[in-house]
Amino acid sequence: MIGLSHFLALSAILFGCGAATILTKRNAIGILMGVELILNAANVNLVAFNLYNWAGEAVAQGAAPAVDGLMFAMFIIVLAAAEAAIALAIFLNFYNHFSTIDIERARMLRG
Amino acid sequence: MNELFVNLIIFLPLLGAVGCLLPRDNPALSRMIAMVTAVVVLLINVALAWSFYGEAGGTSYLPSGGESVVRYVTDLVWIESVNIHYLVGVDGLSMPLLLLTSILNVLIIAAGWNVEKHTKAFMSLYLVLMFGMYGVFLALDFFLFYVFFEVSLLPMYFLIGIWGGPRKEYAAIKFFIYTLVGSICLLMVMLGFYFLVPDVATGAAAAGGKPSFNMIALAADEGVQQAFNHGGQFWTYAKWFFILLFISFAIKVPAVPFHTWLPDAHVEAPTPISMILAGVLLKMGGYALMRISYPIFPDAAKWAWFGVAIVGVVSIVYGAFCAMAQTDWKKLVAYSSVSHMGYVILGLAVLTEAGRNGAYFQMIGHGISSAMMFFLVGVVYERAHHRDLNRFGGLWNTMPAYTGLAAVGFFAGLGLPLLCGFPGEVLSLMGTFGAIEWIENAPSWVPFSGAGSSATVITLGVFAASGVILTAGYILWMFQRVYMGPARPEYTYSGRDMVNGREYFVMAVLALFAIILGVWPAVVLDMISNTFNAIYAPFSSLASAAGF
Amino acid sequence: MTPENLLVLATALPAIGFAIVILLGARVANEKVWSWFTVGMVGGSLVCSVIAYVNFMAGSGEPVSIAWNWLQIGVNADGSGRYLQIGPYVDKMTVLLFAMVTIISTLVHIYSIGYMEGDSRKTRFMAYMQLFTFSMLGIVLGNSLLQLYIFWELVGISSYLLIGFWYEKRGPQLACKKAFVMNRIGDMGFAVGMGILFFKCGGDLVLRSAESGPGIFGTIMDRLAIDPLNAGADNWWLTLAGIGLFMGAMGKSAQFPLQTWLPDAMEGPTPVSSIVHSATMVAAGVYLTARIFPLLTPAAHLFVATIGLITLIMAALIACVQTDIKKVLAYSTLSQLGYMVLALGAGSYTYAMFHLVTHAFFKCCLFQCAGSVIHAAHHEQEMTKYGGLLRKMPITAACFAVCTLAIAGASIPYTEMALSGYYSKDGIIAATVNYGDALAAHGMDWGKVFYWGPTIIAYVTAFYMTRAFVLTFLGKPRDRHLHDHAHEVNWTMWFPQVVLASFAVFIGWSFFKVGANIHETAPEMAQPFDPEHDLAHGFHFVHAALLHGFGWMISIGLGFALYVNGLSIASKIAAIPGIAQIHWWLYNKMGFDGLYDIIAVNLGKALSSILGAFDRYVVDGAVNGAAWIGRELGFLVGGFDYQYVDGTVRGSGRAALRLGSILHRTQAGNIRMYVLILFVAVFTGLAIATPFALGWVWFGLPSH
Amino acid sequence: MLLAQQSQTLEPVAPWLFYLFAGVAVLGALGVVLSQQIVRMAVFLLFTLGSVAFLYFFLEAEFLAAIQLIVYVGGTLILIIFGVMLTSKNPFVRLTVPVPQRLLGWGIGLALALMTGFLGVKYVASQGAAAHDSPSLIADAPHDSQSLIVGVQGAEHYGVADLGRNLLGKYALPLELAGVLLLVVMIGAAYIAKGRHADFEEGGAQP
Repeated sequence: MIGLSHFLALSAILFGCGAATILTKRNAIGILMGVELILNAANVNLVAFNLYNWAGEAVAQGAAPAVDGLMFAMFIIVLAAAEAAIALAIFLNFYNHFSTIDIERARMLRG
Repeated sequence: MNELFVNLIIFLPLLGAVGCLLPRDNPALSRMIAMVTAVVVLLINVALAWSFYGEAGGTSYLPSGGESVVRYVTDLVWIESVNIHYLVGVDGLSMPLLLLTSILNVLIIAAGWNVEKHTKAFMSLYLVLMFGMYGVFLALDFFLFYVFFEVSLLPMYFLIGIWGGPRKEYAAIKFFIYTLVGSICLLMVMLGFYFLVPDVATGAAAAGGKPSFNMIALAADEGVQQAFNHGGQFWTYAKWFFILLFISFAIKVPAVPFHTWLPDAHVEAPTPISMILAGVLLKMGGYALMRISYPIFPDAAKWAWFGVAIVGVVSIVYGAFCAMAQTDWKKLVAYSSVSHMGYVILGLAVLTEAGRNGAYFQMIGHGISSAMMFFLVGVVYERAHHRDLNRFGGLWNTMPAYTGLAAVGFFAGLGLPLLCGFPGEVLSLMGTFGAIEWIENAPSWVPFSGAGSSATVITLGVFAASGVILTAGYILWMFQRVYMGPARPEYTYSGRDMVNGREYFVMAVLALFAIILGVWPAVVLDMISNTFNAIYAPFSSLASAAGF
Repeated sequence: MTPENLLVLATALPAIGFAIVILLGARVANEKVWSWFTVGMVGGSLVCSVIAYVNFMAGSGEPVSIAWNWLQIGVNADGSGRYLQIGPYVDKMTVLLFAMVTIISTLVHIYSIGYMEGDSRKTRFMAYMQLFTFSMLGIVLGNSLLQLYIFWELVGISSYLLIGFWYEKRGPQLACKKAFVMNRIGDMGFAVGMGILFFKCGGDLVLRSAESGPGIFGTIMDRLAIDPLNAGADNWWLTLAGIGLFMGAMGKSAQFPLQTWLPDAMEGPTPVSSIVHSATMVAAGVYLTARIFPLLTPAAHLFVATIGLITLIMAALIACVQTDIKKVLAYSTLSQLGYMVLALGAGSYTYAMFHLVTHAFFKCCLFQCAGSVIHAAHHEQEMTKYGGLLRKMPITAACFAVCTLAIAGASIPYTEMALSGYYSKDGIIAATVNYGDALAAHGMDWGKVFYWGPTIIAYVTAFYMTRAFVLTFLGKPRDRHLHDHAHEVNWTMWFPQVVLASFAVFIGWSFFKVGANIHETAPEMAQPFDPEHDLAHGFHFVHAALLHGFGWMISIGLGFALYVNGLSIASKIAAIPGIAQIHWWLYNKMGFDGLYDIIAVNLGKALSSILGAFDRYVVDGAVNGAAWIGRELGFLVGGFDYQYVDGTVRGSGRAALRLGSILHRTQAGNIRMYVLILFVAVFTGLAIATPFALGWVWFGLPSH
Repeated sequence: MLLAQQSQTLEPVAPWLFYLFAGVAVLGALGVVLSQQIVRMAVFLLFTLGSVAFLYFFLEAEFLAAIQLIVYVGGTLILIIFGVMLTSKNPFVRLTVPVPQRLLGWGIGLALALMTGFLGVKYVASQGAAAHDSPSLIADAPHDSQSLIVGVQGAEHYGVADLGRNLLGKYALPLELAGVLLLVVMIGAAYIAKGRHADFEEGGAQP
């Protein structure tokens, strides 16, 4: 039977993959993909917890089922989209400047 | 009066350190201030020892009102909320080390008389170091002890890092980080005390419900002992604390495998600093084991005897082998310290009276002999400007009087009878064999208890005894390479380069002490016997049960 | 004064002499004054010892055992201390050996005045001799194992200083170091044996009962009720302790397999060889074994006897082919020490000690004669260059001849007319008969080898000593230049020789006195062994006379025949195939030096360099962990950052720099580095938090 | 409760459906990690995001699933593909990282996955299986009905209406903020991507 732990495990794997992606890509867009993976992992967690824990607790207290997990997930999706747009804009600018998308070159800000 | 003396011993060096900094552009005056401070502290120490052994009985200061061997106690509340006291006093465990420290301080300031670089700062830092060392030997409160332990660390860092050799920064940082790791272990134990002690000790009048860091009281209190022996079926708090403390102090001693800061620190440090490092700072580790680990955690000590003994034996043999491999003269002497301090660990580990006495004597004897050996190296290094053993030769012909004193120093290191290196070694060894008695009859949670104990202990003893061969090997090989052979012009010194009176003074005093301690070891052993009897009471039943 | 006070004074005098000479040195007086001063000090010792001897022999003969507290090992319940003790023990053997050591030491001091003439460090030499005499007397006086051990080490160091006296040369440098280190191998066994007895006897290291306690013998035999001769398997520790202590003796007496240092020790000045490495110090091992004799179990006895047998055979064979006169004498010494050790193993306490005394005189004399020859021959030691010195050095030659006869065991068959060596060696061989029978009775038929070995070697002894005498003093001069310059030595050198030679003749005649004295002091345990009464008489006159009475003549005749014309005949024999290889093998001392070089020395050096490197690279490397791992992480992360990679050149010397550069690199604008740190931080935080979150944490308030 | 009766027919489907989509998601994610070509990575990401959307269905969040498909798969991913095309002369160009660094990255990723997964599983175990290993909404239902797949039918339980009420009630302010944010993003992205005019004119050769 599929339980909460299965979703948590899936989310953990996605999170790990996202982290690994960020650490092993030189292409800035690849890193962006890693970020998306991590955000998705978080979303899976939120939605799963919402179903398994929070909704029922609210019902048990006589209220309507809670949907806070879903709300958070929704905002995350929105913010992810916004973040992707900004990031891609930055990458385009970066590309215009360096003719490459290799983040190894992005060290102008170093101290 | 004596209480005042005790506090003066701690704070006079601090005063001197400030005094050293005051005169402007006058290194000579700084030297004089340092020397005067050291001499005054030495005199105070002698006076203290005089009255300590002149009168019988001790002032009881334990909260429970019990008997104690500690005297001249100053007890002020320092941090009330956690019941930390400024608690200092003298007993037989600290007295000989205080005397050793104060004698060496005078000699080392004499040895550092020719430090020209930032003389003021050197002397001042050295006096701060003195402050820390005396504090460590006098503190009876665990927190206070920790503070002084740290205080002695910082000046050392600068003394190595500023006045050292070519790789001084590396050596200083290594020394610092190493010792800091030890301090962290110490800190963890202190936190443990903080959490554990009040809970149970409320009933025992130890500290009126507050945590106590009073090391003497902790060792004597039944309730505290019970508290430490909880925490798990096997891994009691006492065992954890013992291990953490052992790591902390083994770094200081240093025992294999925590020793690698020592060769670097010694090689890079200037001669006087090497002397104080080997002569006193290493002894702080052994002293702390004797003062804290063993009295407060007797059961854990019995449980750990084999592990600790192995560390000791490995230090002896391994240090000797490493010393044999060195071509840097100072490094050889540094590794010989590792080997010699192994006897201290071994002597303590086996929990016999002879072993303990041997360990203590070895600390004093090694304090003299190692300081002397480093000075002997320093005298040549100042003239030859290198320490490569393979390039020396013929010093016996060109510097005969110096070589005569060197023979005393190095043969003391070799453990020759009637010199200071011998009694400690032989007592530690005998104590090791004596341990068979109690281990045979020990409960089963003591490693190797029961019938198999003889073979185990004898094997340990054989390995420890094999150290005498290796020691002879590396000391004599070094002696051959440096002092024997035909005279060489490059090591022939005349005029101002000849060994001067100041250097002869330092060597002669050390040689004198090496001979006195070797011929008349009772001078130290008599001082400590009553104290050992009192603070190692938990172990004395071991020996007497076996008919010793 | 009581004998024990006299003997303590006799021991202290040379120590005082040493301190005065070393501290005041050449500035106060010249070497001639100091030389005679040292002779005076040791002469004072001699006087004290002789008085003590006479007093003691005239007195009741009761042993005196005194123990003084020296090293505190703990405190009793009543507050009194427990100590490791040292102190004098005086019995007939002590006074006898004191007399022997001081006589020899005085004579060697006088001899040294002549021999060391002109050496720039003569004063220091005399001081070392004083130190040695002090240490040796300390051993003889010792009542406790600890005292024996202390002076054991001190004779070791004085031997070190004396062998290495001419330290400018490479030979003495190496020889003195080798001597001390090989002695220390034995001392390790000594320490272990001492430790075992320490714990078995309740922290007591005194051998005989004194006021303070029963002593080791008393404890073992009375309190533990162990009879060492019938010790069962439960008492394996006693065997181990006995063998351990005997290992100390093996080192000092240069028994197989620790024998190689003694021939090398001949690099020292000849007076040193004559006292330290023949008469006294090397005999200290025998003395020690005799002192602990009652502790030896049958297994230990067998061990001791076997070692002695191997040594005496091996050394005698090697001595037959050596051409350096001091080497011949050194191997002869080894062989004779083997006899003594074998005697102890075979249970003949009396004859071992008797042989020790007789051997000390004739071997010391032989070395002095050799020293005189070497002195006369401008430090040429090869016998192949000698020959025909009889006319040039008649006194020396006569002394040498007498002592050769003594060591060969010359006697007139079927009478009791003999030189000293005969009595003692004959007694040893008689004892081995007994021992061989005893072994055979226990099913060890090969035990007879303990009898046949020394018997045959007795012939060989006579042969090689004759060879040395003939090659040196008889025949035609083989080196004209050397022969022309040779001359009889001055009186300070020949006088001691003559005295010693006369001792070599007469000390045996008074055998019944000396031997009986030793016999009386033999521990009760030893007496059943002694063959004197039942066996020896019958044996002497029939069996032994046939074997030994004529044996010395045969061997000496053979030696004359072979060597009277130099080495011409011998070299032909040595060239025969088969014999040539054996000759080569023996000439190279059976290859032990090479073997030890390979096994012990090289292995030790290799081990030390491996461990040194291990310490430097592995232990230290692990310890540099933080810096090292940090550097590697930095290397991985900032892989392209050659600027910094170049900065992090290998070699731990820059680790400090690296620490800084790593910290710097974290701020180097490398995005992935930031992310890496972030993730590592997350992971670490989780890892730390987990035990708390899951309630695993051990560290908290106690639950009660 | 309400949904209990209908659930039994679908129940057997649940585990393998979950494993199917979860497997695709994981494989896709691994593909993103291991692939070195940016276009392939994008395709793998597509699979992952799509599968996650399906999993949202199982979790009774079908509206979220739809958003996931529309915004992510339809929007963000296309945006990314555009980015790839715009910033690369050759979309299949490899910008590789040295192997040691890659191993280190994978190691850290693996460690994090293990750690978080372990924590999650331990958390569930510590809360007690009965209470939390089944959807809380139907915790009171008979045991055999406690299947995951029932959630698919749970639209009437919390559906779009609940979300809407919350968006305009409890989460009204965040909603407004998100709207402002999107506006800011739109303007900002346009401005940044456009770059400075001077740059464009000087580097006219650049695409």
